[in-house]
Amino acid sequence: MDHALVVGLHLLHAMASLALVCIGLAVIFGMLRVINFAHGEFLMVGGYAFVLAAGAGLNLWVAMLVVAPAVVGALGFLVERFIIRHLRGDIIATILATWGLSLFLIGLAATVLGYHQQGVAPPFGTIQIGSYSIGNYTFFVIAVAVLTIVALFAWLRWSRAGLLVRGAMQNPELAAALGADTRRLRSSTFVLGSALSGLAGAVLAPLAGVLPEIGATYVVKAFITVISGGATALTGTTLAAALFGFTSQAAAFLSRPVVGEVALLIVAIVLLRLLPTGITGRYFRKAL
Amino acid sequence: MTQAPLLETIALTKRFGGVTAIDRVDFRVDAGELRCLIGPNGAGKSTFFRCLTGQFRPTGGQVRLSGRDITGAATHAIARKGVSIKTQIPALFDGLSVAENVRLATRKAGNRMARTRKTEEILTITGLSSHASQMAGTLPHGQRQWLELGLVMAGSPALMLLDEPTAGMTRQEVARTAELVRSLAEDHTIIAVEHDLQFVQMVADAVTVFHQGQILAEGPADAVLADRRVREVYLGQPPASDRC
Amino acid sequence: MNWIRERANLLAAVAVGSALIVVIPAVAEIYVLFQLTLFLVFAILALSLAWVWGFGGILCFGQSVFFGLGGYTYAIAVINLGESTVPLVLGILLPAGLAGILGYFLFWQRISDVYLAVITLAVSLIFYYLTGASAGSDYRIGTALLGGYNGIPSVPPINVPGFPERVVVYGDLYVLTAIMLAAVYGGLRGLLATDFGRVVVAIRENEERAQLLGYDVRITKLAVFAIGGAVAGLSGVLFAAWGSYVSPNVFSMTFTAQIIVWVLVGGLGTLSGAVIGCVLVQAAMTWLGETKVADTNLVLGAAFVVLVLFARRGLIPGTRSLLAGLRSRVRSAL
Amino acid sequence: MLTRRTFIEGAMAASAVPLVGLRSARASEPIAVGAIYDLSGPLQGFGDNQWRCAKLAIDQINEAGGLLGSQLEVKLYDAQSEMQFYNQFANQLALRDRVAVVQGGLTSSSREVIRPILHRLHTLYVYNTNYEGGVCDRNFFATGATPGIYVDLLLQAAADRWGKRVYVLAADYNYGQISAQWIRKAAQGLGGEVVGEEFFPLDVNQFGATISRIQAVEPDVVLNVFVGPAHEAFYGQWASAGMNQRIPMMSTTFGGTSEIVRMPPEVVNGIMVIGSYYESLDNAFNQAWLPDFRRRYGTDYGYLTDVPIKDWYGWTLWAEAVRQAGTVEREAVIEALETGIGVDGPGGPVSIDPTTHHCFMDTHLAEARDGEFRILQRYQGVAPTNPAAQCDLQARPDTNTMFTPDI
Repeated sequence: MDHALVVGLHLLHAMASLALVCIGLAVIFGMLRVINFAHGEFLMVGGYAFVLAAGAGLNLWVAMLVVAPAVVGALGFLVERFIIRHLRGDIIATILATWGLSLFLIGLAATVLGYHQQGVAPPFGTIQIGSYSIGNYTFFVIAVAVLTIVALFAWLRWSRAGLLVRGAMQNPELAAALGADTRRLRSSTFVLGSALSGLAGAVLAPLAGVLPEIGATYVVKAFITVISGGATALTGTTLAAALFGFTSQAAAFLSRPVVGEVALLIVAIVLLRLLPTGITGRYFRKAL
Repeated sequence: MTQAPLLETIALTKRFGGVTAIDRVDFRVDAGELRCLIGPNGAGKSTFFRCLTGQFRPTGGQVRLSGRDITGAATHAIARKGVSIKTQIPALFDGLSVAENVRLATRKAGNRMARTRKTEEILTITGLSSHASQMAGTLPHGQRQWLELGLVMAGSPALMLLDEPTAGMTRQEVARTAELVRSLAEDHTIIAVEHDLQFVQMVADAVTVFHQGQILAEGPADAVLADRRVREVYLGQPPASDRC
Repeated sequence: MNWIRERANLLAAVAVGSALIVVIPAVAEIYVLFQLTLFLVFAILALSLAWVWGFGGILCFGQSVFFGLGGYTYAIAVINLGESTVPLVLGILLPAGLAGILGYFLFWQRISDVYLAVITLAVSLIFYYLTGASAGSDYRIGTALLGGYNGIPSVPPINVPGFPERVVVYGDLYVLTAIMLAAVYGGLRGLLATDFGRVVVAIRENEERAQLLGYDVRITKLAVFAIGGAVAGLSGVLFAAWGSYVSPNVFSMTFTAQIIVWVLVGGLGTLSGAVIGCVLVQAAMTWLGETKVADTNLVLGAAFVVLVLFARRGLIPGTRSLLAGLRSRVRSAL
Repeated sequence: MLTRRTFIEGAMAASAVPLVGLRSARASEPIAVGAIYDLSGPLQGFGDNQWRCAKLAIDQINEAGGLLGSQLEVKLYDAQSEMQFYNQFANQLALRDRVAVVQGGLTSSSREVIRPILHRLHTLYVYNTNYEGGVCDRNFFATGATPGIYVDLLLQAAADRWGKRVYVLAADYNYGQISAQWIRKAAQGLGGEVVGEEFFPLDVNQFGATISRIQAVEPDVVLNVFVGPAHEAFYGQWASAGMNQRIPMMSTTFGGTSEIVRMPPEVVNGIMVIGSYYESLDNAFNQAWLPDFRRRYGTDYGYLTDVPIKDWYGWTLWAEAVRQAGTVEREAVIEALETGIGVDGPGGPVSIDPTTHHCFMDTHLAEARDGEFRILQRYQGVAPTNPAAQCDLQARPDTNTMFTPDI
């Protein structure tokens, strides 16, 4: 019984972590169709921003929930303004540019911040479940993931800006004709996605540590998950993250970790073969 | 029992989600016929065509070509059975030259020599010989239409489907196209979707009217165009010839 | 006019080819040849992606699968057999076969661009994890230990067919590789000039129109993909022979992305661009590794961003349009 | 197979030996030496400090007047954590730069790329990293320790303190696999038991499942052989579950990339490690050496443990052999090294074992405590493992292989 509960919590945590890793990309790729290869490095910058701010004596929660998203949001603003905007949706140019950006950020972090940045320990204590103990931080990660997704849903569904974003996703010309400033809209969506990546990077930092190359661990899974999610970015990504997080963690429980990694990829391949337009390509068409 | 018609659909149906675009359509065209499909926008004409070519998989019903069931067959397989289409917006290989475009359509002609001959022949008929090495993507609209007609002709198809062959053409070009279509009709079976009623009158033997995914009327051109219901359906729509 | 230009292109290709195969090995030092060999091996790999993506329109993020499989196949087979002819052929056929199977899986269900990219990437990573998990003496094929992340060391070199003791290394391997590169380049060019090649390009230009003309897009793409797999496999074989090792790194995301970058830097939709882009990027990385002017990632990353902002379509198309612009300006001035 | 190998070596020898062999160390002309380190890419965290230690040794040699009256001129290459560059640069060092010795490399794959090349091209190679052991090649010297020694000492220490039921977490990597075999053997020898064993691909950073399995098994001690940055995530997750207060943790790899200063003390305090060097060593040599290091490189380098420090030993040992031989010529230097030459250093005296070309060295048991390693015990002059005397380069100098220890 204790065991089942603990396994359940770990599964939830794996799903939540994956969702956090993906959420910023879901906004940037899912809504703007911008393939951001530097997504992993956005997470990395978020992690560093958090760790540096906390190391400088700032309150832990301010550093994690305010500083990291703000820094990466600002980075996103610059990237959109000086690179992405000039590529005008050219997918190939975007791949090359964001790949370059990814290398650049890794190099910058390695040169400026180096490999010796002190990390931050996971705050909170632990709770005891029978003979098992689980860090309360696990619950925090799950909570942040759920709240972020819910907030994003609510924003898209009910706010005027959310409506505009949805409109612009469907038909940019029409949205422009209706008076929306699509340029600003794209810019702020990109910033939002970046800020969410920053948040995710910070929240995961105490458990994953920060290093210049940490992004590589995230970016592939994030892309596979978001793309498998299909056309409706948010619903799709949430479902895909849940499915993949569950699969890989369950496989890791039943067998070895490498089986977990491979299981995730196989599920993704089979899924895309069966539903060639992603999870939400066929179902959940009306979702967000 | 006479010989099977060249093309026949039986209760052909296509639904998109909750929308029924084609609703149990029974339709037949005999070999050698030149049939026009008319109807307001959204009546299902183009969807109907796409079901015939295999670009859409019908939700229900059957498509038969010379009596053989081709429902749900792959597009290229249907094309090889002799169904060729000129699409509404000309679909060309923009990055290839005009001559290469035509040559690609001559796969039925046989060996290299025969293909080259056929290509030259088509270029002459469509008046594009002088543009042979130009990139198709750089052609003006009218010539794009002609090039695509050329692609359709080059395959010597048993059945030609023409989706708005005169869209965007000047009066003069429309007349020339009508002439071309009439001459093609001498040895081909043709189904043409057209808004331009003048064109329809110029070329068609018979007309089928689509409305809300169903056949509203069918018969000789003059009789159908005089039909009250048909006029009602078209009411409020500007005559197609003035649209551009 | 056109005729002259085509002749000129052909002449230029022959000139570059013979310089590569005859002149360079006669004048260059052995370590330079050794380094150039790697560039040319990678150039073959770049050609395979340029073909599959630039001409076949297949956005493949897993070209490294075929490269790596070629390398592993060669390594395992040559360690077992001790003679390189059969391993070399296997190293080309197996990747081509895998590409065929994968192609059947992908093209028979209409899977669009990004999904295809994700599936091929996922396949690549599966290979990465599985070969990575093969450490220890339990994982062996014949006498070849797979070695996990360390890979397979001490892979014997290619030999003259039938003469296991006459090995092809250093200068000889360079000449062999240069000939292979020229053959692959010429072969793909020739293929593009045939009716099959035209259909390939036609499908890239307008898949639906090609279908409507009766071309089976699936089988054509399958053929393109399998040819690309074979070429990548050949490159992998040469890579394993060049370095006497092969490791799971060839299946990694970094490596697979590198291939994409080569092709994009040179310019998508050209064959020569892929070769030039690959050689330039590799030479830059080697130079940075030697001189340590600055962090490699930092410099390369910045260079890519600048390249995209100022020569969007890659170097070759960018240079071409620049030259065309100059030419017309000169002409109008005259 | 045999004919082929002899042929290659013959061919290479014919082309390369005269070039390399003729190089003499005339005074005033600098001696070229080669270094390959990962100064960018994922292994930069290791490579930076390896190079700092190597450069310190070279600078010290040069400042003291050089070798045989000549300065050392180091040809440094950044392999960017990519195997293909090891291959390229090793060839370049041997064929173009014609260096007297090549040192460097970190991963076993990089070593196995370099080693055959340099063997073929008759250029001496010194490898300065802890590795799985077993290389037996006359042209090759290793200053790193092999896991056999380390796990024996660690498990003994664990048995003294906590118990003999050990849970093993290792990288799914040759080093991890072979370490795990040694651990099984050592546990058996002590009458203990391996109660769990898990292997992780290098980029796994989710350890929830593992941690709860450990909780279910309740071992006396957990011993990890993690490799690479992704695995570092383990410590945070372990501490987050409160396990660092419950089950003792030991590691043969922790500390190699300055983890001790990068990770919060409340996460890593108490981890028991083993190695030849920690900054906190209070021997006289280190008292002078460490300040010298800091004077040159500042304090921004992280924290030195035995992986980077071995590069200092490697260069210093080679220089000592050159002095003894009176030439940089390879054969003479090998013979000098094979006299069992030794040097004193920050981690204590180190000397070459002529039989295996590995080293005798002092080894220290230590514990992570508040950003520092507290030394618990010193083992003097620990010998390299050589199970069943597989490798004997004195008796069989033509050996050129990598033995898999029969454990």
